[in-house]
Amino acid sequence: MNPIDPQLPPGDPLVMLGLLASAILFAVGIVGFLSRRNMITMFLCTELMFQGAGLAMISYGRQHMDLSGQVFVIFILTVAAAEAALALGLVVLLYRRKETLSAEAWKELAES
Amino acid sequence: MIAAPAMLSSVLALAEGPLDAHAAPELRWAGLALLLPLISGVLCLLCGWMKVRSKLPAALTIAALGGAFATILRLQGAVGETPVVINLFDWISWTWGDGSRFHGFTANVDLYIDRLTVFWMLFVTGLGTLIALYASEYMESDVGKGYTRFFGAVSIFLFAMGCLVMGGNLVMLYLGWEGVGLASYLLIGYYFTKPEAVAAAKKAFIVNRIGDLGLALALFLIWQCYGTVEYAALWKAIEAAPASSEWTAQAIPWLLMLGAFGKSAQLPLYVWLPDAMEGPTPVSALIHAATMVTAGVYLIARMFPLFIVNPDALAAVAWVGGLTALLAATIGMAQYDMKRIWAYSTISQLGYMFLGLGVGTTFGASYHVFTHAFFKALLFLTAGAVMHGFAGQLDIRKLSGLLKVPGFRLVSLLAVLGCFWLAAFPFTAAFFSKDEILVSAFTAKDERVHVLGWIGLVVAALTAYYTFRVGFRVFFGPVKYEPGDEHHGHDDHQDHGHDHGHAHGSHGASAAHGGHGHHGEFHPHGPRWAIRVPLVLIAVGAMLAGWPSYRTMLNHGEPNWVKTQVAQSSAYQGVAAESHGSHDDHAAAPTAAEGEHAHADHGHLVLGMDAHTAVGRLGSLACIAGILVSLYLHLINRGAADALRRTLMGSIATRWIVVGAERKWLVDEFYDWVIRLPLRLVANILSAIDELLLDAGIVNGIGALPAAFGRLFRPLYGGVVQGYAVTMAGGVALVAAWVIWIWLRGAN
Amino acid sequence: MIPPLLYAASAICAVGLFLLLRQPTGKARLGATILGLAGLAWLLVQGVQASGALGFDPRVAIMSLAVAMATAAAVRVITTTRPVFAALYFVLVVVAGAVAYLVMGAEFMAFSLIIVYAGAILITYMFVLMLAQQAPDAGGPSVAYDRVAREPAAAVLCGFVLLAALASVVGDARANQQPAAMIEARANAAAWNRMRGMPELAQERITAELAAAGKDPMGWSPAGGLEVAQDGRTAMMPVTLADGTRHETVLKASDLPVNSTSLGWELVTSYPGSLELAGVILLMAMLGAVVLARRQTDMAEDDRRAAAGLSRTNVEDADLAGDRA
Amino acid sequence: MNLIWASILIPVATAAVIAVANARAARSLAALGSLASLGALAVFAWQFPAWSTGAVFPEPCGCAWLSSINATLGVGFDSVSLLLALLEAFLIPICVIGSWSAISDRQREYYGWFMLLHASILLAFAARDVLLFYVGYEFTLVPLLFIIAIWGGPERRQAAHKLFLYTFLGSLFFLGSILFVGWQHHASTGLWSWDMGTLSTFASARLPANTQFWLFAALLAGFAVKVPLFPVHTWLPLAHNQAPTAGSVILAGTLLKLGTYGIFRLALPMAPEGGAALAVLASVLCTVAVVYAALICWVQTDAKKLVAYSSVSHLGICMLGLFALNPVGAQGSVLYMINHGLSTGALFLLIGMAYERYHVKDMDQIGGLAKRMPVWAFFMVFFTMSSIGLPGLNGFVGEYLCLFGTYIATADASTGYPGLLGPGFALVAGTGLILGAMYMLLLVGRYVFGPLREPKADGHGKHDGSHGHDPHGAGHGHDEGHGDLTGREIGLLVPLALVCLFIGVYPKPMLQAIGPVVERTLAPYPAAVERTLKSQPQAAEAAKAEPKEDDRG
Repeated sequence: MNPIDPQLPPGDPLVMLGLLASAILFAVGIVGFLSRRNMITMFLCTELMFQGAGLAMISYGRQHMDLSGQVFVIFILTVAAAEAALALGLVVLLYRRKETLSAEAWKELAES
Repeated sequence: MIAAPAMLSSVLALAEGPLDAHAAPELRWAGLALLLPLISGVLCLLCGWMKVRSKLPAALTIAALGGAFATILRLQGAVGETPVVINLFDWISWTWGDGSRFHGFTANVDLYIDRLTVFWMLFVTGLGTLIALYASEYMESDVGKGYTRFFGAVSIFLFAMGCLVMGGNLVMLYLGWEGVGLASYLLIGYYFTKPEAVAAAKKAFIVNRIGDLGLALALFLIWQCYGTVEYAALWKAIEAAPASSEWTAQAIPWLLMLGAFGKSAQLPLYVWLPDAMEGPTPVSALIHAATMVTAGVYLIARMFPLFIVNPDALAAVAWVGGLTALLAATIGMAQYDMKRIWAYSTISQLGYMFLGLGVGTTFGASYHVFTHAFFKALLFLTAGAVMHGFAGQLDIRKLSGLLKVPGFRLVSLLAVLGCFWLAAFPFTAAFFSKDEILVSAFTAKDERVHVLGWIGLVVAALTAYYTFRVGFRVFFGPVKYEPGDEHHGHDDHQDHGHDHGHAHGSHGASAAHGGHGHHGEFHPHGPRWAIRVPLVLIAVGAMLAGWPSYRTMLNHGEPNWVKTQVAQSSAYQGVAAESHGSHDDHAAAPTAAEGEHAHADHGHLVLGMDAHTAVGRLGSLACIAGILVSLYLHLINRGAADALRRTLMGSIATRWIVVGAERKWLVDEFYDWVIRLPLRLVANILSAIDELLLDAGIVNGIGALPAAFGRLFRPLYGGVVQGYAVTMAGGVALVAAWVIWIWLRGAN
Repeated sequence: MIPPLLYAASAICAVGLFLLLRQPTGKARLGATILGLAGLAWLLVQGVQASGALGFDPRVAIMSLAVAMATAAAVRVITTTRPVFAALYFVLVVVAGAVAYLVMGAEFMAFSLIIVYAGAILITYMFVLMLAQQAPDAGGPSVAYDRVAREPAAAVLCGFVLLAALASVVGDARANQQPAAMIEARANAAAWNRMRGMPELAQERITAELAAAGKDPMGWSPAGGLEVAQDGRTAMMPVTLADGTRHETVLKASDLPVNSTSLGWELVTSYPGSLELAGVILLMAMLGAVVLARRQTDMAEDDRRAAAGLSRTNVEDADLAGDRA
Repeated sequence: MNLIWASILIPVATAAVIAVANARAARSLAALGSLASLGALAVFAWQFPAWSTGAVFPEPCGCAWLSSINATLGVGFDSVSLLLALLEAFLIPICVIGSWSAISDRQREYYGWFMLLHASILLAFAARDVLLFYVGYEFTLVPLLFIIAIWGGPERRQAAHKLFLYTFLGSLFFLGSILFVGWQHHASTGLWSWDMGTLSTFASARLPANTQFWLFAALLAGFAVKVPLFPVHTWLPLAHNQAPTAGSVILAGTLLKLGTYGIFRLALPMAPEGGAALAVLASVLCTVAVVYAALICWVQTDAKKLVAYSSVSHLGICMLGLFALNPVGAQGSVLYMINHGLSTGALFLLIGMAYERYHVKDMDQIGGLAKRMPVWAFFMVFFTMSSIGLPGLNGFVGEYLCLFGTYIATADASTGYPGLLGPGFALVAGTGLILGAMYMLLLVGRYVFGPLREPKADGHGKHDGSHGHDPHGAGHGHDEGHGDLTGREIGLLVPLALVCLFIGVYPKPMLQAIGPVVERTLAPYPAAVERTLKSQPQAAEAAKAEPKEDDRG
C-alpha cells in the first residue's frame, strides 16, 4: 500500500514532521549514548531519547485526537526526573570513587 | 506368588544325580573327592578369619586330601569299563527354541568317571596328600602368618584339579583349568612382598590365559560343530560324524593344543614355569612338577578323538613336544639353581609327554606323566629339604657332599635315587615310560615324526648329564656348603628375607657371605618326620610306578596296568584304527593287543633292530653316557667343567652356546622385546590418544565450541557500559528493521 | 513516501553525523554539517510530501524550523566535547521540542516541558557538572578521555538503522490515517463526554445564556445528561433552574474545555492509578538519591581510597598496629 | 504395583526427612531408607510370578500422567528389569553405609541426593512408559552431578560438568527417537501411546526398514554414551576418578547399566531391521573398546582410573554379546550387566576403603597393602578374580556366554538365530581376557602385593584437597587409618562376595529367569538378520562359499 496514494485522505504534515523528529532525536540519542564517554553526556543522551519518545507521544496523540498521548508525556517527565535524580546521584558516587567521569573507568563487568 | 520360593528351593536341592543302573554304588561318593578339598579350603578361610596360630590348617588339609585319596582308591576298585556320569547339580544350562540340538547349552557340574579320570586323580590326590604333609613341616616358620593361606590355596588347587580331571564337560574342565591357575597364582606369589614372586605369579597367570583363550575358543568351536560340550554326548556325536572337513572341526585340535601348551609349559608358552619356582618348594613339587602341568597332557589325552582325525595337529604336538624337550634340556644343562634345573627338566619331560601324544601313544604319555609325577616330586621335595636346611641355598656350586652331612643322609639318598629315575636309568620306571614314547616315535605311521625319536634319544643323554650334574655336585664329593641368605627354618627367623633385596635362588650375591665364613655359626638342621615320611613314601611310589612294566616284562602278555586304565577311556578312541597299532588293535582288548605286540613292530626297524630292542639299548646307552660325562666333569674332576666352560667361552664360534644356554636362549628377553614392549608402547600411545586426542581434543573441543563462539563476541563485552549498549541498540535496531521489512513486504 | 528514498535520506544524515562525530575542523566540518542538514531537509520534505497535504501552512513551516533546530541542537549535544555546552544545547532541544508541542496543540505539555526539563532537570545536571569537575577548567574545556567519539561507526549504524526503521512507520501513519471527520467525531464525542463529567465548565456559557434570557444566571443546577447533536459539533445540556423549570442550553465546540483542563480531567479520571504510581516513583527516586549520597559520606577516607583502588594513606595506623604487636 | 511405588517413593520420603532432620541422623536415616526400599523390592521379587515366563508384571496401569498425550505412570517389571532393579536396591545400602566414614561434610545433602539418585534409577528400571523411563533415566544426572561436584576429587567440577553435558547430549538423541516413535504411532493409529510394549510392537512391525535403521542409529547413539561405547567413553574415567567412592560404585554398578538396559529394552525391540543392519558396526566399536580400553588400563598408575577404564573394556564385551543377536550372547550380556555391577562396584568400594586410609590412589606411591590389610587384600583378590572371569565366580558366566554368543553368531542358522559376527569378533574380544588378566593382575601385583610402599606423610600431607574428608577423620587417621578393614566394611563386602559366589556357582535360576525375556526381545531378529544377510549378497556368499575365512571377522 503506497502511503502517497491520492485516494487516501490527506494526512497531517505536523504529525509526519513530529514523528520524523522523534525518530531523529531518538536515533541521535542512541548514537550519542554509544559514542560518548562522559557519563553526564551519556545521561543527557538518554534525555534526548526521552525527548524523542515524548514527541512521538504528542504526534500520535494529535493524529488520533486523543489526550492519552499527552498524559503519557507527563509520565515520561516523571520518569525522566526520577532517573535524573538517581542517575546523577550515581554519577556523583562513581565520580568520587575514581575521580573521573569516564564510563570506561568501570570495567568490572568484563570477563577476566 | 510362590515362584521365588520354588526357585530358591531348587537352588538348595543338590540332588544326587541319576546313576547308570550298572554303576557301582561307591560312585555315588565320587563327589567327595571334590567336596573334601573344598571344605578344607573353606575351613582354612575360616582359620584365617579366626587368626588361628597353629598347624590346624595343615591338619585339616591333610585330612581332607587324604579323604579324597581314599575316595579315589575306592573308585579305582569300582569303576567299570564304561564311563559313568554323575550329576551333582545344574550349573549353566538352558535351552531356547524347541530345545533340540544346537538350541540349548548345557554345562552342568557333572563328574565323568572313567578309568583315565581315576588314574589321574589317583596320583594327584595321593601326591597332594603327601606333599601337604611335607609342607606342614616345611612351612612351619609361617605358622600364624601365611600358613592358612598356603593350605587354603593348596585345597583350592586340589579342588580345581579335581574339577579339571573329573569334570563331565569342557566347561567344568575350564573351571578347573582356571582354578588351578588361580591356585598357582596364589602360591607362586605366596611371598607376596617379594617383587620377583609377584611378577612370576602374574607371568604365570597371564601366559596361561593365552592358552586359556585357545581352550575357550576350542570349547565354542566344539559346541558349534557337535552341539554339545559334554564328554558323553560329544563322543557319541564324534562317532556319528567322525571327520568333518569343515575348517571349524579342523581348527579344534589346534586351539586345544594352545591351551595345553600354556598349562603344560610347552613352546612357545613355557616361559612361566621356571619363574614359578619363586613359590614355596612343596608348591613347585605339587603344582609345577607333578600335577597341574600335566593338565595339558590330560586335556589332549581326553580329547584324543578330536586329534586323531587331524594328523597335522598330531604332528605339531609331537614336534612341539620334541623341540621343547630339547630346548629345555639345553637350558637345564647350564643353570646353577637346583630348583630351576628341575623346572627345566620338568619342561623337558613334559616335552616327552607331548611327543608321546603327538605320535599317538596316549598310554606312553600318561605313563610318563605317572612316573614323572613321583620322581619329580621327589626331586623337588629333596631340593626343598636341602633348601630348608641350608637357609635357602640352592646354588649347586655352593653345596657339596651332602650325603655325608648328618641329618641329610636320607634326603640325599632319595635325591640320588630320584636322579636315577629322571635320567631314565635302565629298568627304572621312567625308562619304561620313555621307552614307550620313543618306540612310538620311531614307529609312527606319520614318517615326519620319526626324526623326533632321535631327538628324544639325544635329550635322554642330555637329561642324564644335567641330572647327575646336580646329583654329583651336591650330594657327592667333599663336604662343603655355605648357607643361603634366607634365615629360613630358623627359630629366630623374622621376616622371610623379603626385605633382602633378592630371591633365595639368586646366587651371585650370596657369595659375598664368603666360603666357610658362616660355617662356624651355621648348623644345617635336618628334616624331621613330616618331611622324611612323605619323601620315603614318594620314593616307594616312584619305584612302584615301574611295577606295571615289570609285571608285563616278567609275565609276557599281561597287560600293563596303566594301559588298561588309559585304554578304557576316550584317550584310546580311534587310536587303534589310526595309529600304526604297535600296542593294540582294539582299545577294549589290550590283552590281545599285547600279544600281537611283536608282529605290529614288523617293518619298523631302527638300526636294523626291532624298535623296542633298539630303543631300549640306545636309551640305556644315552643314559649311561650322560652319567659318565657328568661323573667326570662334576665329581672326579670338577675343575674340568669350569675349564670346559672357559674354553667354550673363549672362542667366538662356541661362545654363543654357553651364553645362550645360561641365559635361557634369551627367550624371555625376546618376548619382552617383541611382544611386551611394543604392546606397552601401543598402550601408552593409545592412552595418550585417549586423553589428548579423544578427550582433550575432540570432546573438550566440541565442548569448547560454544565458548569459542561466545568469545567471538567478547570484544563487545569489554565491561564498558557502551559495549553492552551497542549490542542492545543494535539488536533492537535489527529487530525493528526486520519487523518493518516484513510489514513492508506484506503491505506492498 | 517511498522507503528507498527515505532510507537514502537517512543514510545521508548518518554519513553527516558520522563525519561530525569524528570532530572535524574547518571546511570538513562545514561540509559535514551541510551534508547532514541536507539529508535532514530531504527527510523532512519527504515527510511533508508524504502527508499528502496541499498548500502552504505556516504551522508546517514553524514545525519544520523547530524540528530542524531540535535536530541540530541534538547533534551538537552529542558532538560537543564540553559537557556544559552539551547541557546547554540540550536546553535548546527542549525549547525546540516545546515549540513543536505548541504547534501540535499540546500547550500544557509544552510549558511543562520547559519548566520541568529546562528548569529542573537540566539544572540538576549543571549542579552535577559543577560537583564532578573540580578541575580549574571545570565545565569549560573538553576532557581528554572524551575528545574522540568511541566506536562512532557502530553507534551511527545502530542509530540509523533504527532511524530508518522508525521513519518507515511514519509512512504507516498516513496509510492508517482515518478520515478526518471520523477522527473529529470521535474526539468531539470524547470531549463532550468530559463535559458531561464536569458541567461546571459550561457555566460561563449557561450564565451568559441565562442572563441574556433574563433569568437568574446563578440559580441553576445541572439536570444531568448531555445530548450530543447528530453531527457531534453541538450538544444540548439540560439544566434545572431555581424555579424548578428545565432549560436546555446549546453548547458549541468553542465551549469545550481547553487543553490543560481536559488533560487534567483525563489524567484524573482515566489514569488515577498511574498517577499515584508516578508519585511513588518520584518519592522513591528522592529516597534513593538520599541513600546514594549518604553512603558516600559514611565511608572513611581510607575505605574510599581502597574502593578506588588507591593505596592507603594512613601509614601511622600500620605503625601503631606494629607497635601494639 | 504398590510395592514398586513403595520402593521408589521410600527413598524420596527419606530424602525429604533427611532434609529436615538432624545432620547426625542423616546417615542412619539414609541407611534405613535404602534398606526399606530394598525390603519392599525384595518382597515384590519374592512374590513375582513371572520369573519364568518373561512377561511383565504387573500389567502397567493406565494411570494418567500427562493425559493430553496419554503418558502414564505405568510401572512394571519383567525378570530382566527386576534383576537390575534388585542389583540397584542391593548396592545402595552398601553405598550408603560405605559412605559413613568417607563423608563427613554436608551429610544431609549427600544422603539426600543419594536417596534421590536411588529413586530415579529404580524408576527408570521400573518404568514401562517410555516418557517415564526418560524421566528416571535423565533425573539420575542431577543427583550425580551434585554428588560428584561437591564430594568428589580435586577435578570434581570438570568431571561433573563433563558427565552431565556429555550424557545429556546423548539422551537428547534418545528422547528425540522416542518422541518420533510416539508421534509416528499417533500419526498412524490416531492414538497416543508411550507404553514400551505397544511402541515396540508398532515400530518393529510398521516402520519401514530405512526408518528403523535411523531409529536404531539414534537410539544407539543416545545409549552408547551412557554405556559407554568406544569413541564416546571419555567422560567415564574422569567421572569415576573424581567421584566419591559411593558415587563410583553406583555409577559403575547401575548407572552405566541404564545404557545397556536402554539398548536391550528399547533399541533392539523397536528397530529390529536397524539392529540387524547396524549390529556389525556396533560390534566393531565394542571390539575396539575391549582391546583399546584394556591396553589403556594396562598403563594406568591410578588404581581408580584403571578400574574405570576396565569398565569400558568390560562393557564392550557385554554389548558385543547383545549384538550377537542370539539368546546365548544376550543372556550373557544381561548377566554381565549384573556381574559387572557387583564386581566393579566392589572394586571401587575396596579402592575407596584404601583411599580413606591413605588418601592416595597412585600406585607409584602406594603398594603392597596386603601386608597392612590382609582382609582387604583377600577381598581385593577375590573381586579381581571375579572381574577377570574366573570360573566359579560371577564374572565367568556372563563373560563366556557373551563371547560364546559372539562366536556362534554366524550366518549359519542351525541355532535358529543367524548372526552377523562370528569367530573373528570372538577372537579379538577374547584377547580382552588376556589383557584383562594383565591389567587386573598389574593392579593386584602393585597395589595389593609387592613390597609395602606407603606415602610418607599420611593423611594430613597427602590430602589432595578434596572435600568430604573431615579434618577430624584425618586426625585419628594415624592410629586407625592404616588398620585393616573394620567390621562395618567387612559387613559391606561379605554380601557382595556371597552374591558373586552364588551367581558363579549356581547361575541357573538367573539364566532361566532371563531366558524367556531374551527370547521375546530377540524374536524378530532371525528374520531381520536373514534379510540383512540377503541384502549383502557378496558377504553372504562369501560366508557360504568360503567358510574357511570368516571375512566379517
